[in-house]
Amino acid sequence: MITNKMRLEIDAKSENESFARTVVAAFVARLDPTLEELNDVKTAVSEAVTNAIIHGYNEMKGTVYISCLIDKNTVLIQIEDHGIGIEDIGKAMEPLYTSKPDLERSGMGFTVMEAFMDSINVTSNIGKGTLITMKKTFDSIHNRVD
Amino acid sequence: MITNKMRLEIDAKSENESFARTVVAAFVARLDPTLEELNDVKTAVSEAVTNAIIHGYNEMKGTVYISCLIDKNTVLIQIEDHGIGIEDIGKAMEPLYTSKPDLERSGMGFTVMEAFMDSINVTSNIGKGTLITMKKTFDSIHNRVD
Amino acid sequence: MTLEFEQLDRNLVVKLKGELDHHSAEIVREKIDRSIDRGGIKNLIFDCSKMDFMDSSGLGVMMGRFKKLKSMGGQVVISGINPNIDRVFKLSGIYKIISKYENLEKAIEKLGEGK
Amino acid sequence: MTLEFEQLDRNLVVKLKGELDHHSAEIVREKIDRSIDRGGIKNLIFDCSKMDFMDSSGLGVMMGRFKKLKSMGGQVVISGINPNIDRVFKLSGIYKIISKYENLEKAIEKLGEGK
Ligand SMILES: Nc1ncnc2c1ncn2[C@@H]1O[C@H](COP(=O)(O)OP(=O)(O)O)[C@@H](O)[C@H]1O
Ligand SMILES: Nc1ncnc2c1ncn2[C@@H]1O[C@H](COP(=O)(O)OP(=O)(O)O)[C@@H](O)[C@H]1O
Repeated sequence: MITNKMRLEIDAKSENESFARTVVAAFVARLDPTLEELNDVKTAVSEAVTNAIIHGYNEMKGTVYISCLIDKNTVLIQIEDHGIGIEDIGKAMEPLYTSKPDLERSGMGFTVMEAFMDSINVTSNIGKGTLITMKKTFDSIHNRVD
Repeated sequence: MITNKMRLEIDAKSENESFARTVVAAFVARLDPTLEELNDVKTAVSEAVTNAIIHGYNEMKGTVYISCLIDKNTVLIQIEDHGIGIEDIGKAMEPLYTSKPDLERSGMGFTVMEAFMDSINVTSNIGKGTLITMKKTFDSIHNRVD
Repeated sequence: MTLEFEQLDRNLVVKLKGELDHHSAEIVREKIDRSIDRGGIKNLIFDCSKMDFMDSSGLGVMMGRFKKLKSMGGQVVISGINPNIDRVFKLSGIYKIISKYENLEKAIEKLGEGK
Repeated sequence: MTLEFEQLDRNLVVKLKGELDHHSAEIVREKIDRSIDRGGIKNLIFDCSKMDFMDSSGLGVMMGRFKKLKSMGGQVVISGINPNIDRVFKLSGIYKIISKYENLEKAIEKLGEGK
């Protein structure tokens, strides 16, 4: 298997956060990542999906789009919402910045995504939505036997 | 949670068969099914996805579309391909009928789907593709505490 | 799916571990046929005690091995089947041609040395 | 995520089992605050030895409890953190305000009776 892809659409509901990261982990598992690498991906996906639900859609009705593309030992993950969008991406990505301190958000979501993935790119349009693109290359593939 | 839905698109590759049934099982798990009920769903999904890959797309390039809708304790599962379609659905659904005995197919796929789900509906158009709609209601929901 | 082979006299025991679907069926078929083609084997025992999942693609593999060995005068038997997988087998009527045993020991006892 | 509460003198031990994300955070927060509001508690110990997963929503819950108890003169500590979750904590700088202990026993020893 050289390349493989999947696309998942879920309701923007908090009970789907764990489903979303489980699906991505199951898809990526074929690359035989270490438990740490798998946890990194799950955590980053959890952050991005949670943001789509609480910030993008303000915890109202909506759909979150998740796509994964495996190319050799690299996975490209995109998480998209058609929600309110981000006005100032630079500010949003600052550690500890949150627009929802009342919801006890830590403002660490983007920082976690940046730390746990090799790269992250954010594009957003006010009133149109937000697209997070993250990439990670797994080292462990070199140890594979089959 | 009263209703919840998801839609998954995967490459028509045999290595995605186990991924597909794992995803549906993970989605349905929130209904707290028995292990037997969960196995029924996994088996039926495996049959339909496999058919899309080998029969619908003749093991060539294509996309398989899987959607799940949970409504109370019932799950509706649709598996669709945009492949060759089925000429005679009645014949296709007969136990032991297979158009690919050379591939050692058993001809039991539809029979398994019928036996393991509460209902199954097949619509197909030659050259356009096939849509399998299956439904199952879980008894075990009555035992749930939360 | 991982496979373990063990030859006891002229019986080949194939222990199936994991999930048997269309994807794994291709590999399973190929590996078993390679063993049979090496010669010295009359009967085949599928030990399913570690098989967690099987769909109708698994039936195809077993029926295919049945046909192959029957033409050589041997037989195929199955052992250690869990209830979920048993339902797939029952639906197909495969038990008319392939006998089922509770466990591997009983299957071997019944087949004898495969002479 | 399931929660287990144990009160030791004026220390409340909250054992977190499973996955702590935004979805479970809401329930966790509510249950802990209900316990605190009942009175008699000064310090809070998050026993994370059975927590398999946590994202930044978990940080929010812990910082929120820290603020609440600090205003009442108490403190929050964490114990039994696995390496993956430790990385999330470290990124946030939370260890400047919430101390971490290897295990529950050490945390309790340090806090004393919470008088
Ligand atoms: N999908 C999104 N749609 C709209 N705004 C977003 C989205 N994701 C993040 N943001 C904005 O960026 C801020 C920082 O996000 P993050 O670092 O994840 O912290 P937190 O979720 O804890 O607020 C959020 O508070 C929000 O204002
Ligand atoms: N998605 C599909 N597209 C085209 N033909 C199909 C599809 N699914 C099933 N069929 C036809 O129906 C027949 C019976 O299917 P099934 O009962 O699953 O048995 P098997 O897969 O073992 O052949 C297949 O052999 C094929 O001819």
